[in-house]
Amino acid sequence: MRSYVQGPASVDESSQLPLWRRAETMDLVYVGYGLLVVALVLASYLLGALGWLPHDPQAMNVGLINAAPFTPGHLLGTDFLGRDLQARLILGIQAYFLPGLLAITISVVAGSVLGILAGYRGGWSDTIITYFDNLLDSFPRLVLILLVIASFKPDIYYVMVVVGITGMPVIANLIAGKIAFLRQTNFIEAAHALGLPAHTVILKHILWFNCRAALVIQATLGMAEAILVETSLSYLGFGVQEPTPSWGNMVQAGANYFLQGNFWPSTAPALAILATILGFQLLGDGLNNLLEGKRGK
Amino acid sequence: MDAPLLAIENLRTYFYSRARRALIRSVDGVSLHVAPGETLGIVGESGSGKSVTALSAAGLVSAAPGVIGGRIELRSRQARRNLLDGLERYVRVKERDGRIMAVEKDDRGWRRRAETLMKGVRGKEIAMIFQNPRSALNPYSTIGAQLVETIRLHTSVKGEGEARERAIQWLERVRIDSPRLRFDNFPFGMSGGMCQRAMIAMALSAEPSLLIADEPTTGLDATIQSRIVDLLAQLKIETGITTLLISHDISVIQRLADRIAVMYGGTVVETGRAAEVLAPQAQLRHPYTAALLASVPSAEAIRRKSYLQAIEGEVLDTIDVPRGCRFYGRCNRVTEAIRENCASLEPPLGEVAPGHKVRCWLYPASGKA
Amino acid sequence: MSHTILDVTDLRKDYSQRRGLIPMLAGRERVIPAVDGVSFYLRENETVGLVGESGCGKTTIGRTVLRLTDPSSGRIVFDGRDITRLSRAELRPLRREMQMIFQDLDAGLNPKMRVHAILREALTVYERPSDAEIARRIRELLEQVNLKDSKLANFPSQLSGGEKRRVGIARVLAVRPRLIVADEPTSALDVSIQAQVVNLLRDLQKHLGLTYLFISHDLPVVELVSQKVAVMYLGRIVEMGLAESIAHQPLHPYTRILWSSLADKRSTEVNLYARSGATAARGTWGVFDFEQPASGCRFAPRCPLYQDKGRPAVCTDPASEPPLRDVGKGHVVACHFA
Amino acid sequence: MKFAAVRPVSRVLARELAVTALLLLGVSAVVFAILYLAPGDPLNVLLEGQSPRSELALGMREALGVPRTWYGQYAAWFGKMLQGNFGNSIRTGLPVLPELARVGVNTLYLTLGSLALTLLIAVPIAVHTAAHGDTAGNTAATIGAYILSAVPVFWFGYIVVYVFIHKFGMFPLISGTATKQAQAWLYFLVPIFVLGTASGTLSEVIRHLREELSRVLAEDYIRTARAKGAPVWRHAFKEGFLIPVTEIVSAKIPFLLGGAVIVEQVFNWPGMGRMAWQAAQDRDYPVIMGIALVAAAFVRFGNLLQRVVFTAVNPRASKE
Repeated sequence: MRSYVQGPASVDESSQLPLWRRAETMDLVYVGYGLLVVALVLASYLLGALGWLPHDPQAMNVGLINAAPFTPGHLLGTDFLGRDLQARLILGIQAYFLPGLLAITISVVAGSVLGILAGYRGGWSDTIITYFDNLLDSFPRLVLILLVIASFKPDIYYVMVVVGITGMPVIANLIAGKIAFLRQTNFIEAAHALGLPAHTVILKHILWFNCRAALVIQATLGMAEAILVETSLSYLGFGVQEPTPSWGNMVQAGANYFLQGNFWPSTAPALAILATILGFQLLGDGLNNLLEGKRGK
Repeated sequence: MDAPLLAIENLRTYFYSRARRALIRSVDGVSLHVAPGETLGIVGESGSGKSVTALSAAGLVSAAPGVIGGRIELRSRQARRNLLDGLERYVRVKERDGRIMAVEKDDRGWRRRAETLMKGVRGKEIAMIFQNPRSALNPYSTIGAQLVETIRLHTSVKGEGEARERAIQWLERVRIDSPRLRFDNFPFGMSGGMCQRAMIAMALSAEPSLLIADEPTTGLDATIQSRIVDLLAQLKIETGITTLLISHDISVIQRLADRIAVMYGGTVVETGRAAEVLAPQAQLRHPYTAALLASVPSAEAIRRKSYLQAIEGEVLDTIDVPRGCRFYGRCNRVTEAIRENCASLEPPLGEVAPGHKVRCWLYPASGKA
Repeated sequence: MSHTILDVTDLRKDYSQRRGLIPMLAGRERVIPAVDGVSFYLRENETVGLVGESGCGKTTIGRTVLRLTDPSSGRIVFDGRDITRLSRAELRPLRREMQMIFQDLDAGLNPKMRVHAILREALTVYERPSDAEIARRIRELLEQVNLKDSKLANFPSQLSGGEKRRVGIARVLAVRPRLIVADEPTSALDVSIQAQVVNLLRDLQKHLGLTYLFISHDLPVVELVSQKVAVMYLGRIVEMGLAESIAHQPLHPYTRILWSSLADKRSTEVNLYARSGATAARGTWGVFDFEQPASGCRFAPRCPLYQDKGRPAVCTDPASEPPLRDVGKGHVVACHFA
Repeated sequence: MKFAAVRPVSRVLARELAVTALLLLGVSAVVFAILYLAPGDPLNVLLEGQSPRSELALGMREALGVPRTWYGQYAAWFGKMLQGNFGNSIRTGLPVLPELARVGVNTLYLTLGSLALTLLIAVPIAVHTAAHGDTAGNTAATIGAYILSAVPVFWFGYIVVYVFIHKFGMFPLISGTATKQAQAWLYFLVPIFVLGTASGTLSEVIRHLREELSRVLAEDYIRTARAKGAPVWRHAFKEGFLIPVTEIVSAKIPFLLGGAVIVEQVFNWPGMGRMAWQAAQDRDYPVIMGIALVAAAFVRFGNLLQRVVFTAVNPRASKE
């Protein structure tokens, strides 16, 4: 049984219901959770940057190694050297936060430029950019990153440049698609016919009015990607090195004790990764459903 | 009049606007009868509910809540049943002042029930053609394969080769030239008119009792439209098929329909024999029908380069359905004597002449009801 | 007689079908002539109707004369000025004088902008009026297109079809154009709304002295609003003349078919038995292949006259596509037998 | 009549092959650019077949015929690759290509297996959601897939390993000398299970399939199929299922190859991913270059297959 209830009949159509009341509950749950995660990450990043941590993340307490959560004094327990996990988790955000922003910036800015060239100019540029996108999509991202690491050096910023560049095609396709849609309804042609200059059409109408939501969504999903890459690399030993904490190397460091039954030191950062990536992904998908219309429509 | 082949009684099909948190009263108490062998034309503008009525009859409404009330009685030789039988078990409505304010529907339950009711009816007894034939045919399959599928599903012809011959015969009957070549064509690369012919062939090849033609000429070029109308007229003579024809184009209805129902805002406002409803000198006509006919440029208007008689205002929004007559806001024939009625009470569909009914307070017959 | 505002000579527009990088590099591109040598002119404050089936190139003409797309060859003179090869920048000041109403009701209406913002933007394309002036002009525009004030706060998605059309027209009027290309301005609207819009367009012409190139497939409406009508078939004008003569004394077989299909639909007779024989004789219409137009007269493959006359060779002679011939009173026709 | 359709398809196929070749050329150019720009002159090492620490003087290099201009170097490098010479591993000294062929099979098995598993899980969920709308069951399944997709693969691997130790009392790591035990086949399934569920592809496959299928089910021609009483799936299959599945499979190959790097590391699986990790550790660029090229070729091959299916299924594709 589903019910459909007539609301107070609104004669004035301009009084549209606010977004959150029109939305489906699941989408609101997704976005709500996502925003919570973003807020936590942001706050933790700032705490870490300012050094306001509950404990010294490097202080070892050999008497209290691999402590369980809720141990007095260590809310989230300790690792194999007796270091406070909560402090290290908060500090671990430093490893991906700024590099992730770099990757997002590269893919959003460069992807937008390519998308506009492909969609707005069309013709030659469209063909070439399509090929370029296909080319970038040919490489498994991690393999390309390993190639760069082997050839240059294992630097997270190098890696994030690669992540940013390989993230461009998605954005470019998205924007080219939006432009194609606007073209279909003769929107762009009508703007030209009126005499609006190209830069107004591109910046104001295309990017600002019609792509901003999609770009925010893609940036959100991009952050999830960046976290995935950073933690994977740290796990593989190419990212942040001990004793500086990163969620990836924390999982790796705890792994040796994992098989002996000490799950927590490895599981705590893994759950942090899980919760955060999930948060960014659900935020992206939820926003997509809210702002860009439900899937399929 | 014969017992109707299809009798729709008090059909209600509602949708729901999430954006406005409101019920869309697309079809709001429609009753129609189609006698065997006749063509009933439903004419109306967008939002009048004419297409939704047709889709409801074929059980093809996909949005929720969909059909919430009424009867659709089919009385063909093979199947006699109410296609909405037992609907009330799946739907609960809450009314206030005679107006439905909330609907509860077990959509999945009803869907399952409706599918059993429709078994052996949809496609077999009731065939349908749609507007935009190029997108209505499966682009991934040849014209021939789509016809053969229908023939093998619904007729006694089951063999592949036999069905193929039958399909080619049908392509000939809808006057597609070189049908043997067209048989292997995909809809892509065929003109809209050709696709509509194939569509008609496919619908009729099931040898149905009732053909529902939903805007069969919309989206086609003027010259092609006229050919399709010719074809439908001729097939009607050849096969004598009962047809429910839906169109916004009065001229199409005029050419093909024996009887007409004019719809506005989810209800039938006028129904009667085509010749009577559309007769140039008709007096007892719904103001909407009259205005609709007048808004098409007449030869006289063109010669004198005069203004068109437009109906002021916008097409009724079936969310904000007024309490009184649905056409009241745009009507130019409201008199002081009936104004109060028009504004507050929905007029009934009253008989103004034998077989001719009009939903308007102007006519005394309505007053009696 | 008032002066010529738009003069189009031998206009051609080819569309090339781009098929990816490889054929592009190999230089293999298919060229489809959408408009194939079309000439006509418009006098100030007059309406010329352009009719034809979909795909005949009438919309392309509209877009090309406004230089929304570049012509392949030919000459377009607007108000005494050759605009065929003007650059985008040179064209801009002229743009405000020539505007277009698109078939698509949503054209030009940014779905994310309210009506007020849409009109405001249109008013500030060429000028920087004060806020008070903008408010005054918006009120004036609303009055001109007969739209309620309350609609200013709406997004396009909250408007009905007729309202969208009115906003679209107001947006165009905001720049005070002299020539308007109206591309199927009523075809996306309901019958009862079409009449309103036709009346509105004629009112505006009267009050603002507009000139229309009225592109439509709706023959009665074209006949009603136009002084002159041009009939197009596959990229060419096949007949052109005063609206009355095109409607009542058509010479080209194609024009006759167009009008008779209308008459068929309009006829109040429901005598199907009498009709059925005639219908069968008319036969079916083949699909026309754009890439390989028939040699000679391009209408020959569908022409009843060609059939009736026993397929004369002149109709399919590759050397002689019939030119437009003047048959008096400014009536021109492209047929060997007219 | 039926054969007339064959010719354009073969022409489209030729076109797709040409596109693939062009893109592979581009792939080589990207790899070359990285090597060319990298510090430490890895390119010359590749061309000479010597380690960078060799004491060859510049003059000797020229004597050996190593070109100095970048395009000359590219041509020489590309020419060697065409002959199947991808250079020798710096660490082991073995030629790269045969080594890759040896371990590549393992990776192929891992990725294709996990792909099959992903589809096995994703398809029913997606089809059910598209056909019946959101129900409690499929919403839960979708959320489950989301969560599973966000699980870090490496940690998930440990969990599975742990479960194995305690459940089966054995250590399911493959270290070249796989022990012959009764449940040996499980050794091979575990990495596939991990990669197939937790690599982040699951939720995306579900989403893509669901969106495409919902879109197709709303098409006019599906309504026609329903109106004529024909089974809907028969009409929706090509556009709503076959095409999106091949699309998503082709699009997810690079992600799975990336995921393989980690899974192979966790399970000590002797595949290309593990080799890539080792090579990156040792800065063994001949090896990692070879892996990048082979992986890209694999991706392009998957894409080619997808285009072939699309062309064969879609009558328009062969005519456009």
